Amino acid sequence: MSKRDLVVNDFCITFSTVNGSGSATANTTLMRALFKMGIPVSSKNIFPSNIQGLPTWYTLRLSKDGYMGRVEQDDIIVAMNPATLHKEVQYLAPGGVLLLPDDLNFVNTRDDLIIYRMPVKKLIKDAEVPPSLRDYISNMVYVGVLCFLLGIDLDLIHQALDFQFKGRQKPIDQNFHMVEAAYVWSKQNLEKKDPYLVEKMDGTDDCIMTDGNTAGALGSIFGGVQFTGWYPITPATSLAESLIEYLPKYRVDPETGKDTYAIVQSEDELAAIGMAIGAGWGGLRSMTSTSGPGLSLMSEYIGLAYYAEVPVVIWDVQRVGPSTGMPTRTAQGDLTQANFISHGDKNMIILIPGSIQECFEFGWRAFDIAERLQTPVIVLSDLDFGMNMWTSKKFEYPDQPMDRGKILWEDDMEEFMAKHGGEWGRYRDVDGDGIPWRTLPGNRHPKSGYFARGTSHNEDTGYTEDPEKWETIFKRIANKFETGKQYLPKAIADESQKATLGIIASGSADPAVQEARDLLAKQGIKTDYLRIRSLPFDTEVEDFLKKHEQLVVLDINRDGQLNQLLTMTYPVYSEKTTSLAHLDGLPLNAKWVEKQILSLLEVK
Amino acid sequence: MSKRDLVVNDFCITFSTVNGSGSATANTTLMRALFKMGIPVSSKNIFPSNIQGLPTWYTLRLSKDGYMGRVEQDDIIVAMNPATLHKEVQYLAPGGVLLLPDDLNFVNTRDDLIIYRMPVKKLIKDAEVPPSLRDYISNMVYVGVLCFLLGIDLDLIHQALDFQFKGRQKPIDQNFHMVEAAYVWSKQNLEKKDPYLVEKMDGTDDCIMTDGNTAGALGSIFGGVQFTGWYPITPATSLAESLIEYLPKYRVDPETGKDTYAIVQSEDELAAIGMAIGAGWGGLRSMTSTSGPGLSLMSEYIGLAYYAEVPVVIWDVQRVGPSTGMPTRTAQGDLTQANFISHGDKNMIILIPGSIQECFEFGWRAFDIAERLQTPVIVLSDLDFGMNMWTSKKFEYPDQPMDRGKILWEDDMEEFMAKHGGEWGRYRDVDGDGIPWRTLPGNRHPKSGYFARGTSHNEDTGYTEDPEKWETIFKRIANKFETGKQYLPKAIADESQKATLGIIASGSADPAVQEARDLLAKQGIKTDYLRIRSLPFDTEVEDFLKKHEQLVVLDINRDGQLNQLLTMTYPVYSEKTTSLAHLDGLPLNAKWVEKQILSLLEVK
Amino acid sequence: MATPVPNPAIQNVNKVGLSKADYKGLPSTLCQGCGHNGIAAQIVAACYEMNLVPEKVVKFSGIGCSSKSPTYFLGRSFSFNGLHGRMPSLALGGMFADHTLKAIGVSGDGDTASIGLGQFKHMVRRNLPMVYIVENNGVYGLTKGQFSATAERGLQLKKQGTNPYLPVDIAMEALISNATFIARSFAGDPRQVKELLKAAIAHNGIAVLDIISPCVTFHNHENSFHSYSFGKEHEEPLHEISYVPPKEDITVEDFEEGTTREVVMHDGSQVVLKKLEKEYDPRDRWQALHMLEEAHSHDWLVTGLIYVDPEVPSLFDIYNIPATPLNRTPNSKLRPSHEALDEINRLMF
Amino acid sequence: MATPVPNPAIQNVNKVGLSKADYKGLPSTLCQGCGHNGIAAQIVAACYEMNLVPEKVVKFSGIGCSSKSPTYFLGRSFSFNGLHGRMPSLALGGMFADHTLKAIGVSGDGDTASIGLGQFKHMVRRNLPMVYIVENNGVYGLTKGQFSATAERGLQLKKQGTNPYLPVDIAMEALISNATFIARSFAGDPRQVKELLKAAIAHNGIAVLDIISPCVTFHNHENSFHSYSFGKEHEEPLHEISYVPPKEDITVEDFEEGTTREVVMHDGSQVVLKKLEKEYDPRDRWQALHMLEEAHSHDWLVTGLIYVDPEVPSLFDIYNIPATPLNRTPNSKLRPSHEALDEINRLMF
Ligand SMILES: Cc1ncc(C[n+]2csc(CCOP(=O)(O)OP(=O)(O)O)c2C)c(N)n1
Ligand SMILES: Cc1ncc(C[n+]2csc(CCOP(=O)(O)OP(=O)(O)O)c2C)c(N)n1
Ligand code: SF4
Ligand code: SF4
Ligand SMILES: [Mg+2]
Ligand SMILES: [Mg+2]
Repeated sequence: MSKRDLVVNDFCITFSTVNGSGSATANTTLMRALFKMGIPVSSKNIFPSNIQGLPTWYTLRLSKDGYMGRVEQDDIIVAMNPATLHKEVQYLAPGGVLLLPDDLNFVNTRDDLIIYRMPVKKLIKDAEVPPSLRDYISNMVYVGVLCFLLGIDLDLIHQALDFQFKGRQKPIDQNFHMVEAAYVWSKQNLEKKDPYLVEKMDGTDDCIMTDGNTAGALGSIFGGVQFTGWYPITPATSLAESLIEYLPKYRVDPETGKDTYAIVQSEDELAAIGMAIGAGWGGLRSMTSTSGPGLSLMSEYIGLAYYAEVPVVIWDVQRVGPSTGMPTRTAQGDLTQANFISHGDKNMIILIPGSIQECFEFGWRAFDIAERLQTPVIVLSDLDFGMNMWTSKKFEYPDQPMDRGKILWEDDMEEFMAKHGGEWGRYRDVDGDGIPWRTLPGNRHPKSGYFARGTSHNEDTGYTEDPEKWETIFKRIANKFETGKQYLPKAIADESQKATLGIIASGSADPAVQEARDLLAKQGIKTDYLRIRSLPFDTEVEDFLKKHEQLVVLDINRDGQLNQLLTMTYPVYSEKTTSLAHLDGLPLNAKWVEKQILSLLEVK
Repeated sequence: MSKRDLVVNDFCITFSTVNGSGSATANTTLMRALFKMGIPVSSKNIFPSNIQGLPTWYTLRLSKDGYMGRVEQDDIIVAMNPATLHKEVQYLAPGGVLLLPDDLNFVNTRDDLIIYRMPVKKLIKDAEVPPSLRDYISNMVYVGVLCFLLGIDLDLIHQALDFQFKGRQKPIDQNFHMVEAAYVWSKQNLEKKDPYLVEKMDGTDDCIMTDGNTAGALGSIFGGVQFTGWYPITPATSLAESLIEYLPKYRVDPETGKDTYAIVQSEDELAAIGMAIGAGWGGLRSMTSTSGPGLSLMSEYIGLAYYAEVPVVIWDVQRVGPSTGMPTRTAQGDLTQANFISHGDKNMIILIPGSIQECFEFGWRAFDIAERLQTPVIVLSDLDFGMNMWTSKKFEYPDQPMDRGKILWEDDMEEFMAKHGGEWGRYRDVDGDGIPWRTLPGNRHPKSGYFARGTSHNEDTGYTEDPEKWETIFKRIANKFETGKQYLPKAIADESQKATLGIIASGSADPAVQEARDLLAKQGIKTDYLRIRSLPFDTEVEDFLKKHEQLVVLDINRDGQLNQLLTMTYPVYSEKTTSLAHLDGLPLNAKWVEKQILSLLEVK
Repeated sequence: MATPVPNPAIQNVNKVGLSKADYKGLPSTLCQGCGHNGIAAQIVAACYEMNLVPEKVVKFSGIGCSSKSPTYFLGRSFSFNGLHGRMPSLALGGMFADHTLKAIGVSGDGDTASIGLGQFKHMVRRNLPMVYIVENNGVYGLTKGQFSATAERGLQLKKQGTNPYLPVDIAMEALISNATFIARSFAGDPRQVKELLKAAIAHNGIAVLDIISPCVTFHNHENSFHSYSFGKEHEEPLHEISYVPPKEDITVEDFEEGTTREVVMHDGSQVVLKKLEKEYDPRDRWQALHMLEEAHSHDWLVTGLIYVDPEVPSLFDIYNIPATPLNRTPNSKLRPSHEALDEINRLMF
Repeated sequence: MATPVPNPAIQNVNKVGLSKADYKGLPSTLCQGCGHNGIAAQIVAACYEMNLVPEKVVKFSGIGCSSKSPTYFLGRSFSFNGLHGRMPSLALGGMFADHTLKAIGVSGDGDTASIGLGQFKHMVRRNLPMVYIVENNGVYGLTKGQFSATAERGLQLKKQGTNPYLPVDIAMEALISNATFIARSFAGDPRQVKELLKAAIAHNGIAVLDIISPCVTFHNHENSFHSYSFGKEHEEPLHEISYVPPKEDITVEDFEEGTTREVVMHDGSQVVLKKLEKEYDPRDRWQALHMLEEAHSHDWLVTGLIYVDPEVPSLFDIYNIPATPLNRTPNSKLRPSHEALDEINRLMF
């Protein structure tokens, strides 16, 4: 094979297994080794909503250019699950590689494939692994074979295993020996016929490898989270579980040995949000994490927090709805619900991280915003970010001190009252920005107490049905969101190509869009790009809309929800805008985006 | 006073009392008498969210032209509550009338008022009413005085009391004697100085007097409601309570003596909607009624019904939100929530009755639509319709037989399968309209059973995570709503004035808009009018938008929610559209609408 | 329409002419060894032996591994797999459509005792006729191992730490909500599970079955209340039950220690109790309370029929609904006449 | 900052220098004669006599006439009037902000036993330190007279017909959810209400007070369990309680029929019980269960301190939180260091 036919650091491997078979260790070990080689690598885990025995696909994408989006075609497939083999073969690229156990019954219907058979049973037998661990460790066979085929240094595998098992020698050895044996066997028995190779590079300098739920949890910890009420739900569970894991490490007060936080697993989502709102009202940096069905259950309570002006952060790690839908598939389908959640008029602040790094950043920033504006902040992540492993830029230390917003303790009270004619009222707009000053329970100042409520109230929290008083509060709150826009992460525009075509997207649609733009650029098609990071939209969004002759809005949902909200807010640009919405449970891929845009341009 | 200064059948009386004081009987007695005289009359009850002792205002509007909207100014005020007297006086029109008990301390700050003092205490004492009934019956004093002042025949009062007390002589007599006594006293002691008079007319032929919740309940009964799960909440409670009242009268099977319906008061709204959906799935015409907070709690379940394709009718009698807000005030604030309720993409059918008669009509029609389309139907009424008494056109008997949609019983199954290759699948689109055929539990055909679920399923209800199968179902459902538009009540356009200005409104905004149009017409300003009656919008809405040079959309909420949804759907017309949104808890009034439109035209 | 008729030519069929295969569902997708699988198998067996017609059964469930169970039995029956913790309301509404059906609900401990406690208790209070099975493993299986409200105090889970709360006792909850049938069993004891299921099926009213059903994947520590190892040891069978179908009407009047006692079910069928050591009368609410409280203080796992009262009117007995299912009411009986509307219009004043 | 200091010059002040007026709220907007009003008055009295500082109390409620009560007492305290049936979660979160506060929650029977049953039971299970008062009238007052879940069977209401269900017994529910303090009283017996309130305030853990509080407007039939007329007749006081503040430490060891018995509260204060006819030990869970079950079968209204266990760790004892309120934690302790993030970045692989 000539050098120029080789494919180096730019291909895709899918591991097809059944869930519960323990392949995760093998797959992440490989991923870690590749990461260590400096190759940008990302994974997509397509798993069923059950615990054991159903088909699972784990895809590793190596991309020297740093692309992280899902790809439709696989270059290499490691087929461990006979039940789905026929399907996998369809997804193999022309000339692709199929690795399969030698006892797997397979009738090849394609003549372009390169097939390697692995003597899994024999190798594991020779390795004398305890019977209870056999199934688990047999996955290491394909690790060894791939190391040979792709050229991965076994040392790196050892390092990865060492990390995985936190230095415990026994499992490291057991697994590593299996890898070695498979490697040796491959070397002796396989002839490499395929073009896929890996090489060291410097694509992961300053990078880490992690998932969005871990990032969100750590971001929250650096945001000073003090209270979490949560209820398990896929794919949000690991966010709260990461809090449970990391908080004891980083948030025990060294002086007192006491926790500076509390986590409560509640009985359901109504209670989770109720607790979080109670704590937010009490002055704690408070959050909950959930997914679609949980968000729906939180509707009533979120309205209370909005109207009683209680800061609280709600992570919605989206999965495919409506209803229970596909709990283990990704979507951006909760956007319009989040925007219009709860009865009556309201304003919602929505943050949409567009990378793992931003999951961390919005983790802390959400608290600043919630406390500054005294209102719920919904962070819309999704399963693709939340549960998949990504190569990401390192987490960055918050570049701003914590903004606790307008809080009055005992002494502040005195000062405040001295300045304001001896008076304070919980919902008075003394600063003209729509944001009142709040006190917290436990404040011993005899004038600090107030009566929070979801019922109509005047500026001093008294119940009222007076139309004018109602309107005063209600309009002030609306105003708060106007002046509050300055605190939100701005949409990011890349207008470097000075294009007439502008693409708009958000969240986990980003990687596919980035890649699609490059694909288009190669064909001479210029695009500008605006990545929305928060709602309500601000001027930079309108600027972008105004500037471009043609606009495309990408959505990972059926109804084009981001486009719906943009249209509602900026209808005048809708005529030049096309909604590209797609939902099938899988992360967006660049090829699809490219194709859609190309066909759009053709039509024009 | 010269004849031409008289004001006949065209004024407004407000009774200011405290709630729980029993003034309702007096007020409705007067209203009934006026109705009997053929005078179009409507009432607005502005009451607090408590049970006893707080200020309440009950306004009777007499309008020879049939206007039913709220008016800002009162012509006559009956002031029984000293606590609010100072306020009432502000609302009196120039030269207005004030009736007050003679022992009420009142310093008059206006010189234009006509004041009559009533010896309430004395009259009640003379009447020898049992002490426990005194407070209650003393309200009849102002009835008697008004009868004298306005010229209401005491006979009509007697008829009204007879109706009220269902012929029971004792309370009729007790109350009537008081009225008489007051009348006699007035005749002897009062000199009429004001211009307000009533006269018989023919404005209530073919009319009834009722409220929207009663109408909705009766409409549901004529729609064949079989199951109601409900939970009390103001202002929806009386809808379910009307079902409890009327169902036993009209829906007991005369053959068996058995009920053809069941009503369950549930433990909360999650259970109410759950029950209703269970029953709808089981094949019953099933409904629930609630208000904002309850609707929020139903979010998750509504998504299940949408995706499992279960017919169910949800009445949301709107009050002022967000949160608990003002439970006894009216609003149209749940529109966007209803449209985007529940997580994930979905389509919602929303019906918005625009009159009491339509509350009845949509009561039965909602079931036809829900069953035809196998989906939740949300009926958005509000407190103004739901709890106020209106003069309305008579209820009309349904002009269509019940449409039970596509249901297969045992024999149908056989037929169906014979036609369709021996197969049936719950979610197969055999007719190409997106609406599949359903079977009902209890069907004994061994192929009729299926597995309903909120999880992703294929056409035969099997669980699937297959992207294509997911999309098949999901796009078919979207299509169902496209073809389903034909079953929805069309928006009604009045283009008789051939105007360039088009007004769009819905629901209880209608009476104020109707009146405002006449006010504008008198000033030479022509308007066309489109009343939206359902969502999703259909072509007639777009036609209207297209046709008019200038558009105004009226909303009884803060954010202009109807306008938001119109904008989202038809953005190209937004440039010529102005949102007129107003929310202070009170029904819309024509003067405000007129003023807004005038100032809009001035600006232009 | 094809109602199955007994075909004597076919072997291994029951009195309604169906073979056991007619009661099966799809193959399980739960973990191997999951207690829930065994319960599904016993539901199949019980329904077969009770001669139920699958079309006369309707299945309900919430969300969880347990709540997937209806997929694995009675594939021909109607079924509704609803929302997490909110199955009771769905079932109540569904059963009003055809109250002549037999309802079988399957839930988990998270589904019933955590998120669903309110709906569970209110359903019990209404005496909805339904076999309500809680496949109780003290853990959230489907979301991979968090504490449920029935997790015992001190239980340790991998990612969650130690559970500080006392468990919710489902049988006790049912009892004080005036359930009319309460039993507890253990998925590892298929015979008892089946017999209790049969008794529950025969009961006209809510029949709560709290079946300890170990989660092999996330909750199988040696010291756990809900795991097999513990269950087998600490289980203390209260009495043995064997179900006697209506046709073979056996009544045992005499009832002393070591002998049997019948409880007549509402449909005329009977449950035969075989007493073990203790004198135990499941019709005595007070004794049931006593027994549960004692078990509570001793950390015992007592199985058997804990309480039954076949006399209490069920939800549908309280309502004045017709014998024919409501969902078969002809339209003509649903829309009142023109005259009725005229009368109403006259009344609206 | 102005902490109130005792001013001996002012008469009628308590040990923290406050007069009763300092414990008052706004004038009631409830109906005249509503049982809830009396309870609010006793809360004022109890807090005054217990020398609570209003700023150290935080009030919570749901939605209902009852849930409006916090408006009518302790006007200086922080308060959160939350959502219908979901106050427990709100209170739990709020109390984590400052667990040194005394929480007083007021709910109704609809709020607690209908919509709120799940949250109520889970709150109890967690032993959240809070005085949780149910103003129990068996009816939905604010929505004008529908059955709540504590309405007795057979009750007739104007628009609703006859209630077919057995009532939820709030004390029993609390007991089997392992509440650590359970009492029942009657709004018409202000003295007992006050004494029980004082005992509840002194308790460190959940203190459930089920106070029968007649709705004069919608639920005052002569035959009703919750109305005054009935209450006064059928009420059967279990024992009298008088609260002894910590400073006057009286201990009575001897305890026989007709004498008194002390239960030592967590904060060192004591509740003195005066036994009536029956021997009753409120520390005996079994006896409590027995007594409630007996009352249940006799349709009795038993008042008094039903159960208390001052030893059980409260929710906040279980958590490793600092003595200083969490909401006073300085920002510096909330954001980990740069080094910590470096370490984390190294670990992310
Ligand atoms: C509203 C909602 N919240 C959370 C979830 C996620 N969820 C699915 S199953 C489950 C717990 C199931 O536990 P259990 O009922 O004990 O069943 P098991 O899996 O143990 O059999 C949870 C929390 C959900 N589906 N819906
Ligand atoms: C989610 C929701 N559903 C319904 C209501 C309407 N609602 C207000 S108070 C109430 C019942 C209150 O009953 P209870 O708790 O017994 O209090 P009471 O008025 O009898 O003191 C209801 C149903 C509401 N506010 N919120
Ligand atoms: S995870 Fe546990 S409960 Fe779920 S299927 Fe596996 S063993 Fe059963
Ligand atoms: S309605 Fe009943 S509960 Fe409400 S304030 Fe009046 S008496 Fe009290
Ligand atoms: Mg479980
Ligand atoms: Mg009540």
